[in-house]
Amino acid sequence: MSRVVVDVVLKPEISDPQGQAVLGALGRLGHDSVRSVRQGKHFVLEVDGTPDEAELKQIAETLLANPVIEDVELHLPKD
Amino acid sequence: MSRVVVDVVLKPEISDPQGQAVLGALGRLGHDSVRSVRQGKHFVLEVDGTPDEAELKQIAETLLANPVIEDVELHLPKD
Amino acid sequence: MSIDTVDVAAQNPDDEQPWAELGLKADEYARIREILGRRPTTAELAMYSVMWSEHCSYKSSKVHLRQFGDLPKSDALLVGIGENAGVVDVGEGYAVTFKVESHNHPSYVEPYQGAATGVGGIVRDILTMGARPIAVMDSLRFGRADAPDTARVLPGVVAGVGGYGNCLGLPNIGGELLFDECYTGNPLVNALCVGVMKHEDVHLAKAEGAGNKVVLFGARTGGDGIGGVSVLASETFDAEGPAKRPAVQVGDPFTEKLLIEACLELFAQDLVTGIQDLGGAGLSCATSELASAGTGGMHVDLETVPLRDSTLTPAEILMSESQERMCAIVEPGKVEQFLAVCRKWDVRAAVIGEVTDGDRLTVDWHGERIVDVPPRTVAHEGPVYERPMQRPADLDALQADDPARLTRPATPAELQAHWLAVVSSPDGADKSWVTEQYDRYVRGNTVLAQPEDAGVVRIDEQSFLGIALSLDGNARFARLDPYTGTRLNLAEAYRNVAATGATPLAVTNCLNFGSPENPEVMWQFAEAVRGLADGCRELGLPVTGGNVSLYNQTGDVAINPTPVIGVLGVHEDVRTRIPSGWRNAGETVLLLGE
Amino acid sequence: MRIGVITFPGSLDDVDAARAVRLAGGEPVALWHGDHDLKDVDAVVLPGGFSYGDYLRAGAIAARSPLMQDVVAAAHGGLPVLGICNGFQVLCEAGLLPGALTRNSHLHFRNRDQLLRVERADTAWTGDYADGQEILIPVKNGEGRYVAADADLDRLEGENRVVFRYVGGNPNGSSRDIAGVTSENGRVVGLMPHPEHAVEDLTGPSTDGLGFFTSVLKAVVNA
Ligand SMILES: Nc1ncnc2c1ncn2[C@@H]1O[C@H](COP(=O)(O)OP(=O)(O)O)[C@@H](O)[C@H]1O
Repeated sequence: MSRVVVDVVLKPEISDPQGQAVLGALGRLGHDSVRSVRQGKHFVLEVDGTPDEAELKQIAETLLANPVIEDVELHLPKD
Repeated sequence: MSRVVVDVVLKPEISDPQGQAVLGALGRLGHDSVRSVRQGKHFVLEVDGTPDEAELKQIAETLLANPVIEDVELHLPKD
Repeated sequence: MSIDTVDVAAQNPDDEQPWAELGLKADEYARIREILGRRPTTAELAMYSVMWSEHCSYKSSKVHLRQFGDLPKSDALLVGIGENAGVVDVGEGYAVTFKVESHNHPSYVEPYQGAATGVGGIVRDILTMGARPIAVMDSLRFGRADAPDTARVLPGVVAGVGGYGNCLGLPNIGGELLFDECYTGNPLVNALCVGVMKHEDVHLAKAEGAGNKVVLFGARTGGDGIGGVSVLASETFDAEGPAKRPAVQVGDPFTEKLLIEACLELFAQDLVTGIQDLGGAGLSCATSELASAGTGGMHVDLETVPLRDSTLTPAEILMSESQERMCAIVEPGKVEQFLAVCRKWDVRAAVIGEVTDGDRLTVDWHGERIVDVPPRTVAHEGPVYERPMQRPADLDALQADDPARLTRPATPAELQAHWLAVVSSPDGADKSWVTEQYDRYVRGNTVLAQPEDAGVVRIDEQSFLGIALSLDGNARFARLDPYTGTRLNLAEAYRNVAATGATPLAVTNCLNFGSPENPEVMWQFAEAVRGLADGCRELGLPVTGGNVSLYNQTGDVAINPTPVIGVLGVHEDVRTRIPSGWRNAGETVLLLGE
Repeated sequence: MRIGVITFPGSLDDVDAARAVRLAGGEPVALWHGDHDLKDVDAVVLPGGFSYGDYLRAGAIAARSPLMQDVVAAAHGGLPVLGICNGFQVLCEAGLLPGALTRNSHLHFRNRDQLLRVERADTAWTGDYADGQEILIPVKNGEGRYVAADADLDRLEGENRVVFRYVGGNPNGSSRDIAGVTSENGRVVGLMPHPEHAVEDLTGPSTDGLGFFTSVLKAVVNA
């Protein structure tokens, strides 16, 4: 069983109101050193056997993210 | 400016309907090798100067997550 | 791991048991030993402790609530107090069921999920009666509008009420949002659900017919919310926040929506003999209540329960409050069809036991007997307390502090200042920033909703038969005089329903009070119940059910006594409903009453 | 005239959509997401709701259901398809309509009565309106902010594929006030607001929504 992590983030040109809201809250709490916040999704998959990179890439790019607005990062276990 | 990543995931004993929904979809699409999916949040913060680990830890644990149901992982830039 | 079986318990009568940690009192533990004639097993102790908690057993409130049962019989009442929710005849063969319930403490700990699972719980109560849920309402109270804690709790609660209800496709047709210092650290989140069915579709929570199967369906059982009921709802938070941190559950409205559709199909195909939802106290509650209300006993093989976490102990499985689960009694010949309906809706289902001839509830774990109890002693014959009561020492002074002592505005500028103070109060201000977060259109039958005084919903598209509902509380009145204040509360809800043109038919209520161990709080509680019972007698309405939430206090300061009262009315033709507000210029304005 | 209404797990406004079809004079036909069967309908409505809880992205999982493969094929062949709210999200996720719908800019679910301007009265679903007509129908969503890359938005506008715009306030932060768009052939339309909730005076803010359903009945006859 191996553990695969997929992070999905909005493309830079798409505005991110959730990240904006967190940034606003940080400012009000006095955490002024934080300059920007973007919020995305973090998936942890448990996969049987050796992960098939091509299959996982397809899952990440077509199901876990919508390529119209999102970018993905696939993290396979280091062997 | 440095880049700090915070991943927020539900505690293992808390049910994760989002992950369940993804797992169900993967099964229907024939991706049988995926055994479990957990869905969390992925924050990317841009921080001025050298990140203050204690401050970021506090931000992560009190603002970005609710410790009653969630765990956090803080990733500071490696120097 | 060695299992504490009934035999082990009999052979080792003197083993130390953590009854106090589980919230039981010494005499309660002694009574359990007396009932069983031995010490309870670990699993039995778990069951008794959650079922005998204040939240599940109503041990402090029961003696007072009896007054509701003594109200004169109403012809409209088809099912009264004691079931998951009361059922009222609204004509044309339709029956309506409605109930309000609190989720105060979980909403303080995790506002979004606490409020969301509160909606989920009350919806399952309504579904359990055999009805299709058709609308929800919510009554919310927070500390001062500008308090930091309100800023933490309120947005999450509102989003949670909306998030769950919207995702279930239930229109939100009204409620309340009020602020008062006394709710800082103990907000109130009360949710109401109403459902409709035909008379013949009423289902009850009882296990009958030896050989019938017990089916658990819905979400899998996990380690979340174990003992939540006994701990969270039956204990005071200290000044630093929650005294303990049992896991709060994450709601899954999508699974609940599937559960609703699956249940309605199961009812329609006549596949269910008895049914109970799993709420507080989870399987402990569902199995003991079904067996207790039935004619025989019940046997459960606990290892057949579908688990999300394989490391759970049998006691934890019995106590888990995982959401979105139901338990049904099904004739053996119908089990296959039952499971097929569940498969269609992607709802997990498992046969976990059967109804037996005897009068015991037995539970096995991989063949070893871990529970063997008379179910009534768990579900319906818990402890009952006549708690001491005392009129609050400050009440005379409070009542004497008459508004007549206030100086009246003498100049137009003063009058203007008073007027501005009143209209800018958060209690009186426009609430659309909250109600816009709720879907009021879904299902296409909402005739009146926010900001009207009562919600009105059509239930028959041909005849235009419909219902009106209002949910109201006034804790300041109740604090000044719980008896009269509660009567006034009832009158307000009644007027709100009547003002739409509906005929009021029945009452539900959620009684939010401080600690019953405080004699002054107990007095307030008793007076409020007496006021509600007397008021219902005068208006000729039955109380069909409700909920009691005690231990609402921060430190040792109790909230103001807060009865929240729901009144249901019927419209023979919703097209004749009367909206509030003056619609057309030139209309005559009349003032009725004194 | 048979108008199919698809039920996905988590669909909510399917009863409302069927009622609207009926009030417009059509015959609503229930379609099930898991079947490969369009039951010979003349047009299809994807109703509002939270298919699969909208847990991943609104509409993402439903877009991959068996029946959607048939809908996509039939739509390419000219079958009129209307996606309302969650249905619009499903159509975007399935690639039948351009762009994507994301979290509202104010982060709240919002339910209000909304004015829309009909920008194109020549699609299969808007024939009974006039160009530029303003209609009042409810909007209710948490993820209704229409987004696409600027170049794509320019192209969409250039091809005149914006069918509705919000007027008098944009309820969710949608780019260029876009409330609904259409396919190149004008047969597939998606919008966030809910015409099926504005078909009776008793329960809606107007009856302005009925025109969607009467329009498609004529479009089918004339096709
Ligand atoms: N304040 C109240 N007024 C009337 N009935 C009440 C009140 N509180 C509880 N009840 C009724 O007591 C019965 C026992 O409640 P219980 O079985 O614990 O249900 P639940 O846990 O679903 O509230 C229910 O029928 C409930 O409606």
